[in-house]
Amino acid sequence: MNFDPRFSGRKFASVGTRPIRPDGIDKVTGRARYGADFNMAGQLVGRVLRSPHAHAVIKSIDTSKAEKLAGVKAVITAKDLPDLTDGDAAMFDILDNCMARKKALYDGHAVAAVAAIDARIARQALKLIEVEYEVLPHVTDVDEAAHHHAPLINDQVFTEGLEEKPVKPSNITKRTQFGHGDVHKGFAEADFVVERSFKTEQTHQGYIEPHACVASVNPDGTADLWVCTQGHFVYRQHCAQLLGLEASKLRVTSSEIGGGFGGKTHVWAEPVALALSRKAGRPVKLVMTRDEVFRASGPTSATSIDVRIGAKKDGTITAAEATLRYSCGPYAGSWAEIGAMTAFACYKLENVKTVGFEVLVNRPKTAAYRAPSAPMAAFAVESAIDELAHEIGMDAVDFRIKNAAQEGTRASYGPVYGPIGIGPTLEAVKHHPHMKAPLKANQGRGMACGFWFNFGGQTCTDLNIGMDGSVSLAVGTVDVGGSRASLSLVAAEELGIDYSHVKAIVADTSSLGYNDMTDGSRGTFSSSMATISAARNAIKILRERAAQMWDIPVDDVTWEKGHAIAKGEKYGNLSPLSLKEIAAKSGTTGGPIAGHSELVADGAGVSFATHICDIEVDPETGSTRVIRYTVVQDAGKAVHPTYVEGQYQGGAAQGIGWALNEEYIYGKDGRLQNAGFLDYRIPVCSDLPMIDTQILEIPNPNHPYGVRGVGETSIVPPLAAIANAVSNAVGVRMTHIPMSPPRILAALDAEREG
Amino acid sequence: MVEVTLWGSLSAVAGGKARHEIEAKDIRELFRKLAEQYPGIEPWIDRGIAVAIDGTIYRDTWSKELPEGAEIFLLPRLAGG
Amino acid sequence: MAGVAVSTTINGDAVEYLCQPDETLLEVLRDRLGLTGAKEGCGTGDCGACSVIVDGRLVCSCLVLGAEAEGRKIETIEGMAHGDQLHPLQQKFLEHAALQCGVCTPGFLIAAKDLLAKNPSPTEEEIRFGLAGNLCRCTGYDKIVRAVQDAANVMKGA
Amino acid sequence: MRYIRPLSIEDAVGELAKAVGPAAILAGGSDLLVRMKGGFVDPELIVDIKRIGGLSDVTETAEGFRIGAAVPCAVLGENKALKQAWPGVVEAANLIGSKQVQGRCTITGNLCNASPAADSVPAMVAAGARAVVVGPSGKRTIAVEAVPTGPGRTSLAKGEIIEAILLDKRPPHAGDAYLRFIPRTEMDIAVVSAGVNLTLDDKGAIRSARVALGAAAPTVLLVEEAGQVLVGSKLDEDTLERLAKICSGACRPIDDKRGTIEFRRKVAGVLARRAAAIAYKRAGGK
Repeated sequence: MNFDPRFSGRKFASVGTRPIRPDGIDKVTGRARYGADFNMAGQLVGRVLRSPHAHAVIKSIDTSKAEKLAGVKAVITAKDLPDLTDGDAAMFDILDNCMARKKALYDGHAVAAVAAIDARIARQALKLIEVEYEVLPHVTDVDEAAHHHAPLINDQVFTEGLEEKPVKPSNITKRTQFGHGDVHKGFAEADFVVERSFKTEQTHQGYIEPHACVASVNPDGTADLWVCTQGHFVYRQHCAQLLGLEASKLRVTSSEIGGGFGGKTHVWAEPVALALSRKAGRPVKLVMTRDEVFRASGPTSATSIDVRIGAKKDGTITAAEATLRYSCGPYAGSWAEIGAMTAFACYKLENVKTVGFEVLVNRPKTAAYRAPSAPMAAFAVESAIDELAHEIGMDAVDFRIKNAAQEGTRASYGPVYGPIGIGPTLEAVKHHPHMKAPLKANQGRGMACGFWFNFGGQTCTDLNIGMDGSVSLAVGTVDVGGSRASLSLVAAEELGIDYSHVKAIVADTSSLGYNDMTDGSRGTFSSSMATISAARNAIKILRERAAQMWDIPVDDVTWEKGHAIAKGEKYGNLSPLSLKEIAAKSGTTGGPIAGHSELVADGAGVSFATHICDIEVDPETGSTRVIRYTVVQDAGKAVHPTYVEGQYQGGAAQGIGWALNEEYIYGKDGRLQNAGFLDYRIPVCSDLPMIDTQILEIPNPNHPYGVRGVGETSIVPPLAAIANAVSNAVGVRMTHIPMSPPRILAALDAEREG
Repeated sequence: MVEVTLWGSLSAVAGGKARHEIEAKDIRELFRKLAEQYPGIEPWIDRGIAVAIDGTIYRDTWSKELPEGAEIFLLPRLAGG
Repeated sequence: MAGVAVSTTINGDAVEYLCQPDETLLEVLRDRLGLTGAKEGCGTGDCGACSVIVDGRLVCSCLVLGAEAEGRKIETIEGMAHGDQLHPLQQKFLEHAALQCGVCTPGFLIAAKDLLAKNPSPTEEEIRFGLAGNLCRCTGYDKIVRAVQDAANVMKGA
Repeated sequence: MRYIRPLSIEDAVGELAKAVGPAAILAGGSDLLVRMKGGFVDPELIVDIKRIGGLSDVTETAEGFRIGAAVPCAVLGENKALKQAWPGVVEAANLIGSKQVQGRCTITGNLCNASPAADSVPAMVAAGARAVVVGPSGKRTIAVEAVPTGPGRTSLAKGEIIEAILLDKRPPHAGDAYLRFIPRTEMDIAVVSAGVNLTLDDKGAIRSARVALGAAAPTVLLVEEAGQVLVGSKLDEDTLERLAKICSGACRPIDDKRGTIEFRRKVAGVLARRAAAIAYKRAGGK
């Protein structure tokens, strides 16, 4: 492949416009089909039995009564999902999470499942399954779990990454460290040092569509899976491996997806549905209830973070240090590691050190959630940065500008930055009218910065040109929020045709080559690169066909604005051939015209954002209200600016919910107490103001159009921005997220009592 | 010859040494030579290592050439949302 | 369990079905009648994704029994457009990109239709409180509110 | 399971009285269906009372208002006369759930669900509302606060149905108000709440007062001492402070997922004070 991904400044005709998305009409008429909207003939209803205990040995499971119930067609336990992971520890964890083997590791852990002719019988059957548990002591709090007296979740875990291999097992699976310079020396040079500890509670991605799939396994080993997922190719790999199927025989179709935010990046119920179908010999539909979604899917880490930052009187940061403990659920993860990498990524630091500890707890397996691990680290660091600016007597924005990373800065996580947007977002914030707007009593303004890496990855795209000149674009990247529109714009741009002639779809796993999932803000970045590459390949063929039609050498044919042009004076009498004209003749010039692309889109540009918010606090009740909110973020290049704004606004709203009210609440019994939208409080429409956005475009040098990912960074700054605003409003520094009214009121009372 | 820096945890596997001079033309060769020298690194490579070449992160393009004198930094491969 | 025979009107069409006494209207719409536009986001009336209008009242169809629909008039998302003519709210949701994943969209459209029927000129605050029973996790509501404001203006002019 | 739709209250009472297994009354269903879905109840008989004559009406009588047991809360908000007479009760009823839930839920259901956090109940108790109970042994009228006996439990006997809620006709210079605390702006269950109902004399001094707190104890709390402290006052700062203190002191709250004991105590006082100020203004006080 000789595709050149480098940025070239160019004028755009389609990219940067705001047309209606191609999948929109089905979504406003109710016709779009999501995970639970698909049915197959003879389909059964699958239901999962879940552990009521946070930590228990599964001594026995008797399914005989359930199997005898009329209408029950299959009952499965872990025995029906034997371990085929062959030493792949990460896959084994996924398998064990799908169906508990020896122990139930959290409230909601699946222990058995049934398939029956209807939901009523399936529910009855679950009640007939007898599970004998030996309840074990449990631990759900991240700090308690890290303590050496804590109940052990897995006695085979010996902390990795320590200088000496530990002799005793613990709940800390791994220690990681990043940084450079000498923090001791740096702190010695500091005139001011701020040191604080922070906690954040566990949150859920909160997608409105519960996990849902329809699985159908045939006796010959072929199978179909219809599922809402962020990556159907990844789901195919997982399911094929866990069920011992051949990947090419398992066709996975990605339904429309009703939100994922990282929570639909690995399998949960799908292998269970396939195993039920295999046993029953009929298709099985498995849809999680909202209660199951909260208890058994998704959440992000709960964290406990210590931060120490020192600076000179002139505002230069001399040293920065953080210790981060992140909960992983009961399985090993790398969540603290990401937190440790992102914590100080916004700043130019001579001396920096971060240490991360991955901590096992009896909670659901931690999953990625939009810029996973970064918001909590940013909450701690950006709160301390604000406090330090205050102590020095500098403006919070100026202090950040003075210390902001720039091109050539060594990032706190290691490499040296190319062109980046932290400085420009800070300058934009400094001059934003929001910063000068007056505030009333009990209102405060806060701001904070955020960073995310952005990913690229394996991508596959087919671009087919119909004989009428219209273009079908088949992509392997799941569209979570409008990428079919942006990719159609890119195809139109590259081919030089109108957007309305391009129709993009997400192809199933049997129609395209492997494609990574939509995570890490990679959707538009990587698939637009593959689309550009596919379009360029198609243009090569279009030029060849035009050359044939004119009977001239292909080297004399160029492509401009949707037309083949014969260059040179000798072809003066040849009027340009449009894509449509070339397509019409394709049957006689060599057959269908298509462009394909299989590539690894590497070189995703890192992303920075700075947010401003105004918060009003009711000092008598601790109640907060978001008065005004502004997001400034670098997009590299906004392909469809409206959907870029949408990503900024959506991430900010999720961050606001996290900052103020969202949290997993566990009882002393280790059971989740708020597994529903009533008491897991995501923001409602009346909780939020309009969310203003400002898109900056600092081109990514590693993308032809300069595109960076935009999906995740917007959730990183809000926690700290709101904490800083609350501090500026009522003078208390909130160190525990969410800043729920009882926590704010308690902090205010403590302050008032001196 | 390129100078490669390993992040904290990986350098622990490489005898506590963060900086390494290695003769490698691309990422594939770099990984091979590192694994030859420090067998403990192999499982880390299997789990996924990202390579920053002059600040740009590559996760999967093992054929990526390492320009002479380039700044090479190894990082863990991450999950996203 | 004895089935309940129900005669009702859905989007103007006479419909008859047999359902179980504990079956919700949402289950009937989705699983018996193939009207999958209403979604189950929670099943407990907390997300609004299953919103329909029954006899002029906005309700969560997950909190209505199928049996209760006897003799009622039900409006669902599938009946919102007139033939090939989208309702102004549908059109404005598209133009404003008031949807990302789109799974909450049918519920929002039905709720917004009910809101504008009762209050043709809502303020931003009235829109926000009027739609507070519908959860959206993607948009931050900004573009939804703008789309409803714009649709209200168009509908007043019509 | 059986679903029936009786046309008379006698039929409904008869069916409930002779039911062998667990039976449930269905009006708005916004509590019942959630409990069924969660597997907390599994009734053998569901009695839908919405087609019973009169149960879906709000009627204004010489004595006041009669609110049928099946009247959705949204209808209360649309009734101008009721809203003018009892704005606190109506605003409390209109705080339950979302617009969608408003189209279904009823204040009678809210009362019979017997949640300590029910929004309409403190407002009704402050208002001195009464419930008309029909049962196998006839009809009786009881104070609303006599209905809930503990979380999820009521004083109603087998076969009994609340047919209507009665609210008195208002004397001049009267006003009521209800405030609750929730972490969001909508869609939450009250963490703590307060209903206040006042009548003033011609000079603007409080003649009578009732104060009720929600989510502050296992059942709604009618805080008589709080009412007494208001009587005779014109709601000066000092009186408001005493009111707040009495209400905070009267609370017997719990720590749970929605709030802490400390928080509920404090905020109960704050809300009582604020609700009293609103009620006073509504009553024409200055």
